[in-house]
Amino acid sequence: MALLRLENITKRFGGLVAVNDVSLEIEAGESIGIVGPNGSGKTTLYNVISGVYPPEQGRIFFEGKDITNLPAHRRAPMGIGRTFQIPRPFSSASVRENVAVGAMFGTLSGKVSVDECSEIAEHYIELVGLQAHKDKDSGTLTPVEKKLMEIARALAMKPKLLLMDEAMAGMHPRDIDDMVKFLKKIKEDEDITIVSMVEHIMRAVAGFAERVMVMYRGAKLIDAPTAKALSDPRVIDVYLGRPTGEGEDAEG
Amino acid sequence: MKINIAKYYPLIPVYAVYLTMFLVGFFVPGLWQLVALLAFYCALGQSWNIFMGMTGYVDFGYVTFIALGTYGMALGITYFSQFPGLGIAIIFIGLLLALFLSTLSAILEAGIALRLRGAYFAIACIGINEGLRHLIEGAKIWGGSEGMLYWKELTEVFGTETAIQLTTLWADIAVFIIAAMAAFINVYYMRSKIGYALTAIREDEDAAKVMGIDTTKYKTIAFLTSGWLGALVGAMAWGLKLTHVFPADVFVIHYTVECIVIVVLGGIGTLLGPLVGGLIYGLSKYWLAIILPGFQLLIFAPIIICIIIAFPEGVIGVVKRRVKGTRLERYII
Amino acid sequence: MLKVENLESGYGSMQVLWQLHLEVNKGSITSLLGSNGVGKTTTLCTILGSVELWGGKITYEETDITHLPTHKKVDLGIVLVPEGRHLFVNMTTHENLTMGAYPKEAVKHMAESFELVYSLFPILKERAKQRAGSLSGGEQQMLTIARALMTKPKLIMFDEPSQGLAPKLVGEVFDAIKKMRSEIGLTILLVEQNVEASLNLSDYVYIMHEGRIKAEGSAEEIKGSRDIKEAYLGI
Amino acid sequence: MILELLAGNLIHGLLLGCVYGLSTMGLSLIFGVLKVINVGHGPFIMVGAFVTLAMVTIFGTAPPVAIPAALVVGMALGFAFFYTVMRRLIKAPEFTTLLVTFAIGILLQEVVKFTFGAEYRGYNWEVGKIILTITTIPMTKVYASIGSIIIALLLYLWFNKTRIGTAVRAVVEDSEGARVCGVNVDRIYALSFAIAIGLTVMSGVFLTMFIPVGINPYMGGVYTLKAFVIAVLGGLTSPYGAFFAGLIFGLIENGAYVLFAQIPGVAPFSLTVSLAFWMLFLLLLIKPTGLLGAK
Repeated sequence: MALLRLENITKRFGGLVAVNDVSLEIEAGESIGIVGPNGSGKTTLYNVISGVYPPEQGRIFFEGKDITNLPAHRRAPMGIGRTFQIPRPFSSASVRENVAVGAMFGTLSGKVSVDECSEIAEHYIELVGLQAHKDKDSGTLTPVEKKLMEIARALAMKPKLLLMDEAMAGMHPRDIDDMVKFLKKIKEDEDITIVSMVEHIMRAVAGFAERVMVMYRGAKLIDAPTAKALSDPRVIDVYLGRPTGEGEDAEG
Repeated sequence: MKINIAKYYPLIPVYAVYLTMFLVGFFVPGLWQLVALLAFYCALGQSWNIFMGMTGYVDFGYVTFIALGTYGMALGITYFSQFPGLGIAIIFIGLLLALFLSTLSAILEAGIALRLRGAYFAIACIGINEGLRHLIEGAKIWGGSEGMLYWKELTEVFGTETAIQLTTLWADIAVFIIAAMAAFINVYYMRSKIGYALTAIREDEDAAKVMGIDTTKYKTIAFLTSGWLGALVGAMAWGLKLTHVFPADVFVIHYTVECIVIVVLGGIGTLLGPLVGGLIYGLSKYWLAIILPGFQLLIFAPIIICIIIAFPEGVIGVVKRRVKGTRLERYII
Repeated sequence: MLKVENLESGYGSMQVLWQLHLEVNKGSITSLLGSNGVGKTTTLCTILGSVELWGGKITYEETDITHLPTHKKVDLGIVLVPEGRHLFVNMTTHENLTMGAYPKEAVKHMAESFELVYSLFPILKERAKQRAGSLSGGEQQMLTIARALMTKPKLIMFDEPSQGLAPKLVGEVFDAIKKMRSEIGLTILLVEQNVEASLNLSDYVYIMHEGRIKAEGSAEEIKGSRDIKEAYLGI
Repeated sequence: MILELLAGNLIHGLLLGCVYGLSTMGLSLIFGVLKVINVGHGPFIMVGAFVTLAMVTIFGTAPPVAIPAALVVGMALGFAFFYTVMRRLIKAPEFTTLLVTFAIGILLQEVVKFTFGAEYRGYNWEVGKIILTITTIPMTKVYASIGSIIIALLLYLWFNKTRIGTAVRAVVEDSEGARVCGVNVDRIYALSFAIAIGLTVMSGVFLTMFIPVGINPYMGGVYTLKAFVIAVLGGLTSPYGAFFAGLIFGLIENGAYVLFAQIPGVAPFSLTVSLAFWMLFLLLLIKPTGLLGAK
């Protein structure tokens, strides 16, 4: 049974078809990259999966259960966690409180006390290396620190499926390598399935994802093992413009 | 379950102030009315702050709850005075009716208003307040614009002596109790899951949803609590104390604005803030009325404007920043 | 042409820039590189005046413009192609461009400016009557650049012009930037995360880290310096 | 009989609706440009009424002469409040702007009260009437609505045909975008605020031409509330939306009054006011962005 199964998802905004008939199956333990330019429907797809809005057509199954019409706050406790493209910290709350919110309302919801959540939060803050900042208001962090905090917050939810949105945009290529290593480790240690979404950091995709789905104008262009997907002529034609390895992977 | 007493330390200064106020009012002759007025403002500030301070939503129609609380008490006394055997239970029936009416209006408002943010929410709340007022007047519900007078009923049940006691002393004491309750609930919420959820909602509602927070549930909790406390204040400070109610007097947006001024003066989202704000506001209003009768509003309006612009954090907001990192920190939130 | 000395700035109580210096020579393409959050955008906004300046001096064509408000700087010929586009989405493409020609000098040359941007971006002419919000991501980016050109600038600052574009379109945007220098003779200050492409395009490069300039040099020098690339660009 | 009454009242409602529309355009403009709800909107209408009263009773002029005077007074007040107060509140949290604009309203009321007194006043202006079979319409009402339409049209032209007007629209859409185009955004804020207040004060003149009695320092409150309903109906950020919503509101208000008056044992006037707010309630329930809004 697939961990997440999308069946023919379509989402429109007014006249604009943001996601067009996309199907996808994700098995537990996979790491998948979703690639496509801005406006190709990636974020909309994430929003549909995490329940920000329902799709017009299609069904979503999580661990075999139909969650198409479940509100967002019911999905998170089932094990769907996510980060945002532009970090969305709860600015007036400290880093520790932010991460504690993840623990409090994630899959542990109802099983742990407020104080225990604070302890869990400390653990993940250390894991992402933010211990020096844990009592700072999250609004005062730098963008990269905010991204790390979001990752800690999402991990504190103890999710089964983690949806990462541009987690590595704006990082040094070297930091991207570190992040890729970190994600691989987390994936094993915490037993999480990770879907990562990127615009153009092919270096991260190639390093991290086993499988890649390329989206273009709301539709699925290809869904294949990473190397195959990135060398597919259609992908090169509409998206990459030239084969990878000619400089694109050095972007940062 | 282990109860962490340290969490409730911030209540110490709050209760110390309430106790001082009460003792001063009780033992210094001639000050009881002033102290009762101050308690009224503090209680309103505390109650309003639970919703506004924690969620960031500006309920501009908050006075609806106070007004309906007043009507609850009025209805309780007017209709149940037919059964003199009920005795003091009539007052409690009045309080229950206050809670009931405020719940109805909260449901009405929550259904629509909690889905909206910002400007629309503020306007929707004002709209419901005015809609109710004019509906009562227009459809001549509960006496319409002629309102309800029930001093006679009150004396019939309790006798003149007790009725005077109830309206001049016990109504005010009740307001103190409500204020203390509001402060306790405020701390309890701040220190529990509810507080974390509401902070998340205040800062980024959509992100909060995705984090697994049932935003409607938590907003409703805060909204209802705040509304109930407001209704109780209305039932006691207006309903029981004045023994009359007129729609044109109770559904007045000015009172909401007073709540906002109090909370902002003291510090939004803080526990001690509404208390400090209530004292400053109540005292200066009282004082201005004595030295410059008739000019209060003319003087108040520009002062409010200046304070809001120059001092948006409020007194406690500033104090909190000052005591950060010191031993006083855990007493002041 | 533009000289920035000891620039300091930030938001609220949070300082973002320290002792920043920068020089942009007439007719050159100068790049400001660094990872996310080091203060590149803040630098551009402070130069233009939309972020409050705490200290330092900005000189433009020998005049001190440190304390001029944004619109006066635009009048003098400095323009920013902002990150996140900031288009008027409910106005048509044509109206957006007209708004670009807002400065008094630019109004006089509106007709030729239109000719220029339509020749640079022919697709915008086809979309003239369309709402800006209905354009594709790439077209919107072109419109943002075109709108900036309508102000009749001499110095044009780009804030992450390739962000969010398909790699294929990124090349087109960089080609357009190149043309602006060679065909119109504009001076360009570029903020980018696309290090490789920026190095290929620029004459001179500044590298920012944690709100300060950490290294500078001609593009060739930077390309040649292993240390700099390792330390600040991570390549 | 009732249909005739209804038809007659609807004509009055349409005429009054024009004035309502104009009186709300300022509120929408301020919200569009500054993202501020002017809770002190009504008192500015009241100022307009007193400007008219002063012109008529002190200088002995005809009420329409007060229109330019109201514009001048309004814009002066607008600039004054903008540069002393509103300028500091542009990125401030909502409750501060609500509170401050409310306080401005109170300030206006109190100043007028201490200058002119608190009693109800009125004036008389006879310029004939149109007699129809179903109703009689004083010419003053016709002039008031024609005047409102003309001013709304002038505003439309200003928005769409002038450089500054277009800049105002640009600022409404994206103030940062306007800034990089070289627009002096702060001046646009000031100018829009002043024009909005000018419009509001002018609408006070037309309102007294429509209802030349009941002028007092506290008359504004009810118009604040009506303006909210109309503004939401019109989509909140669109001044033209507000104008047309004003027409709808005028029709409903006057029509409903006739119907409520048929019900025995109620106070039709209050019930009509109440209806306006239930309309607002329903509207926000069904379509929060307003009926005539852009999206």
